[in-house]
Amino acid sequence: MKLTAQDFRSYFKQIVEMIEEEKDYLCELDRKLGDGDHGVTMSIGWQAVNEKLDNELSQEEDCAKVSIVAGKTFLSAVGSSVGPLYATGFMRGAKEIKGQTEVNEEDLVNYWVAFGKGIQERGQAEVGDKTMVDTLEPFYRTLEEEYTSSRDFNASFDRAVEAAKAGMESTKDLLSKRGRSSRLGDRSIGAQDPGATSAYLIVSKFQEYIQNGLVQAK
Amino acid sequence: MKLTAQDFRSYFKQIVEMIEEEKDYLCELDRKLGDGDHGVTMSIGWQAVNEKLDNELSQEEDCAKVSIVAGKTFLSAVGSSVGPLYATGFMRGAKEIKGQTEVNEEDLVNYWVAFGKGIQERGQAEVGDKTMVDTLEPFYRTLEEEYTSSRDFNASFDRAVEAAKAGMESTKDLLSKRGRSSRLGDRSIGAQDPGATSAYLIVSKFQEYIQNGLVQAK
Amino acid sequence: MKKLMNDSRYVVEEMIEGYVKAHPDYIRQLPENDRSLVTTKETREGKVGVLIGGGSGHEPGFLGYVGQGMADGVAVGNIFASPSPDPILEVTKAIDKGAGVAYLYGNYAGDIMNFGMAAEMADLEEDIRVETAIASDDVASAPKEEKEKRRGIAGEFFIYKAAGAAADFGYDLDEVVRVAKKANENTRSMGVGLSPCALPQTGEPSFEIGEGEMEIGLGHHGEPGIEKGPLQTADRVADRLVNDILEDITISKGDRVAVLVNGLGSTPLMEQYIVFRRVEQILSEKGIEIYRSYVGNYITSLEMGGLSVTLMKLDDELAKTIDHPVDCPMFVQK
Amino acid sequence: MKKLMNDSRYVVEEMIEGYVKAHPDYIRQLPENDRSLVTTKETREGKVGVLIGGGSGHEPGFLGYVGQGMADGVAVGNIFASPSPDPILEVTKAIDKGAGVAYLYGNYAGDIMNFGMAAEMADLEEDIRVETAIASDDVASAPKEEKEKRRGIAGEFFIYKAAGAAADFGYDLDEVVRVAKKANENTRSMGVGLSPCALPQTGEPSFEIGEGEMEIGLGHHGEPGIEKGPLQTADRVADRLVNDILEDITISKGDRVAVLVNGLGSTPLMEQYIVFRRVEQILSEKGIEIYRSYVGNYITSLEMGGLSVTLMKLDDELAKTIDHPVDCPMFVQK
Ligand SMILES: Nc1ncnc2c1ncn2[C@@H]1O[C@H](COP(=O)(O)OP(=O)(O)O)[C@@H](O)[C@H]1O
Ligand SMILES: Nc1ncnc2c1ncn2[C@@H]1O[C@H](COP(=O)(O)OP(=O)(O)O)[C@@H](O)[C@H]1O
Ligand SMILES: [Mg+2]
Ligand SMILES: [Mg+2]
Ligand SMILES: [Mg+2]
Ligand SMILES: [Mg+2]
Repeated sequence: MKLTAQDFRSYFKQIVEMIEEEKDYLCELDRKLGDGDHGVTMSIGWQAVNEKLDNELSQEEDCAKVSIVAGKTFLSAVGSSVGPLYATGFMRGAKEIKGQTEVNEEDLVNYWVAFGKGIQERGQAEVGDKTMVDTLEPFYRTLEEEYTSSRDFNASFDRAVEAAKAGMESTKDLLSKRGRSSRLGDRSIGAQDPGATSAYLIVSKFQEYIQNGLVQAK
Repeated sequence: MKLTAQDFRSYFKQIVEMIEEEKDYLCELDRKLGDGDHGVTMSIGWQAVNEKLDNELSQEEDCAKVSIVAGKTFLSAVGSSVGPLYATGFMRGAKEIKGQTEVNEEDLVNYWVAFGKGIQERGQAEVGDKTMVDTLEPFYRTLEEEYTSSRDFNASFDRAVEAAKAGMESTKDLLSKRGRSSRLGDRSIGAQDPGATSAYLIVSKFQEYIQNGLVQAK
Repeated sequence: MKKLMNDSRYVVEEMIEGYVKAHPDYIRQLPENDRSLVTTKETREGKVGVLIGGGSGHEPGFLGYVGQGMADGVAVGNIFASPSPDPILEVTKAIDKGAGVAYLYGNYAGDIMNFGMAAEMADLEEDIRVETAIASDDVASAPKEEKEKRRGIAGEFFIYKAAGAAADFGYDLDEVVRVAKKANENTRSMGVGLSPCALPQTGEPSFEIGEGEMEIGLGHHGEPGIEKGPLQTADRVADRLVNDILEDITISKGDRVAVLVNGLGSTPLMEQYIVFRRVEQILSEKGIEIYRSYVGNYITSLEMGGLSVTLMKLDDELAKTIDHPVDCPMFVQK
Repeated sequence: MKKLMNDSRYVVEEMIEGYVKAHPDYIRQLPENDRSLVTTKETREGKVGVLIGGGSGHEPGFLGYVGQGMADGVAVGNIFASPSPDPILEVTKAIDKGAGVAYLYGNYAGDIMNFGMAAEMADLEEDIRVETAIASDDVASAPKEEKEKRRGIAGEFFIYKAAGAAADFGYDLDEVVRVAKKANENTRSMGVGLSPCALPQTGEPSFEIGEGEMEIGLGHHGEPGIEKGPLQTADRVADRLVNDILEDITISKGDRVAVLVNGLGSTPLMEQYIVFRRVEQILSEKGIEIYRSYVGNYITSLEMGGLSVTLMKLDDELAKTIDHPVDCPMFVQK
């Protein structure tokens, strides 16, 4: 399997659509733990990305460029907590595929591992802090391990998304330690972290993309 | 029938009680037409009067003095529209019974006529303007006329209160021309004027007082 | 509606107590009457005293506007109720420095009677000359031909500002009142209500309004307006308010105005500035120059939702009064 | 909840547009980024630039505090969301006059990341020295031992005031930041929430609260507090807030404090002054001197109901910064 810049665009377009659908749900999660804006923020950010995809990026052939511009655009449009986090993710991922018009499966593993590690480095959160890192660390670790041993990208990505899901769900039972909800103490227990949820949505959307025969270049 | 200062005190005490009961109703009427405070204002004013009745006025034998202090106290405590209006009423009434420790029926007619005329002079309102004058002008006119011809105070007062009631009720169908509700135009039609209502309550309370054998000096 | 208060009977007393304690350098209560507040910076000998007042519940109106460049004293009424003549008279005595006192208040039956009685008493009992200017800026409250019947709403702020400056310039009483009346003549306001307030004593909403509704022309005590309808966009609301004002007073290309967008209590500044944005667009399209803008909660109605727009047409004299510095506890202008 | 707005997506843009149009003498938008606002009174050569910022929805915080004696520029985020590094960097470039720039903002994950990235970019790409002071005044948001984890709430106002004055005094960057950090060390706040606000985009109440309930320790974005309970009297609420503050910081007899009673949006000034009244009683019983008081909506949360109390313990240096005059569109002090 190989992906082109067009695939990145299509995948990002699907995130745009998904976020519009999940916006209210993400806000609701954030109202329980924080300031209630996570869905709004994600929507603002991805709408801005969408605009770039349709214009500046519409003819772009460099996969890395698409990811970099998406990250920067998202950051400019939203700021907030997730701006620097996701932007760093997409930019660090891009670094692994610099200048490439096509990326192969190994590249994609590197892309997603760098994505997760970048976010972790930016936010300095650890697993158990009740953030998106609870989704992303198990996700990228599983992906890396599984792919190293099996060399089967699709199967590895399935496992990684499963791990992401378990990580996301684990945030329900955690006490917040980072971000706006960290002062809630016991009252944070029982609510699923919004960022952990959006991170899961993003990686599982990629799974859907590569598995539903949507990929343009094989 | 003769009234002493003690009767004035008792009658005023009954107004105090009545206003507490009617407070919410008077506010509700005022919310429809004005700023919703008429019951609150009446309560503040009469509570202040009550305090004077229990203290400064408790041994006062001069009927006029009781009425004057009640009026002034009410005014100081409330300001508002009804402060000057009712205060003027009670003070002008008092002028008619200056220095008297007892008042007879003729005095009482003069008292109530001066009360009504005083309010009308202070507010410069006319019948039909949708104010307390719609209650008070028919009230004092009827009292004066009936008493002049019949010399029966109780019967005349009954008629006067009937006229007051009809006047009060007529405000429902009037367009506001004075006070806060005067800008409502058509929307004021259908709502009974709060001041017309409290004025009716005050005069009908007097009727009750003199007819229920409550009067102390006969 | 929830209130942070103690006994609802003493909200005004406790507010005043807090106010005086918070700004002891600015304001003091007269020993003669605790509803009489005057500036601590003694009114200058020979300066006209400027007296404002009205019901409580409009904070920062009116007690917040006592200080240098605005009022010398204020008489504070119960919530939405005119003060009685006593505190008005006491303030009058305290701020008269031989040049007389100008009374400024809104056009409400209660205020007219109470301030009127106080003015008579000042004349008869104290030999103090009092002249009065009554604010009647709310275009929604009576037709054009009956301007003198209109309510005073947020435009009162401009009238205080104009008269306060005039007094500070050293104008005599007639001149101060002339300027105040001119300010009133040149000032038009109109408001929109989105949600009611509640008196602390009753807790009942002052008016009823549906989830998606607004009330155009609402009075600033919750008096019903001229029209209830579906809530519109900020731009359409601004269009309506400015339009009704400009139909009422001729303001032409090249004229200068002072603009006040006044929040009624619970409407965020964000929304007020969004409305201002449109007001500015309309005026600049018409070539009307905005000389100075005020946006914020200047005269409120407890926690009412909504706002009003006020325009004051300026001549050179009024422009000068608008520029004059002010130093009050709740309003400072350099 | 009803809002006077046009398209909910553009509320921040339209607010800024209105704001800049309302106060053209005070504030201008940088051509490089429309979320970058700076004072029109050019920052003096050699003066440290003071940069503030954070999410919108807190008006007059933060954009209202740009002007003489306070901040030189502000980066404006979306509602309740940190600005991104771009507008921060642009403001930094515009207000650096060779003496570096002090970043002042509240302790939120988003702000720390975005301002942190901007500071790095200023250093690497622009060779501008940036130092940072982060406000963490909310005692309800973390235990005493972890003060650095606390949220910044209304106390940010004092920190801006202190740093703005220090910069105006001609202090160098390290000194300005030292003063800001000292102000933060000496400042404690705690709030109570009575009713929620709603984001324009969702219209949903930010938190749930029963008819007769209050939430002690609420964050100023609607973040849940430490305790929900029945609504108490103003005096009991003030007791609770001041008590928790005084358990957290030692303020002794004879010490001086600046006091801020800050309304969150829809709580009338009347109630704020009633609460101030009790705060003053408690402090004066303890022999603590109130050096200066501020009561009003200084840092809000859209139309949230409730307020907070802030005390800043003063030494001579901080007292001097509190006295320093300020001239901003939404806050003026003579
Ligand atoms: N330091 C951090 N590291 C990783 N993720 C974080 C960190 N701080 C916050 N987050 C994530 O950000 C999410 C909140 O995002 P959002 O609501 O958009 O921003 P904000 O908190 O600024 O309102 C949280 O649910 C959490 O997953
Ligand atoms: N000029 C007037 N003459 C007679 N009555 C008046 C006049 N103005 C107002 N009122 C009466 O006052 C009543 C309102 O009283 P209240 O609500 O206590 O005062 P406010 O109008 O100051 O809130 C009206 O219902 C009306 O009957
Ligand atoms: Mg959030
Ligand atoms: Mg009334
Ligand atoms: Mg009233
Ligand atoms: Mg946020």
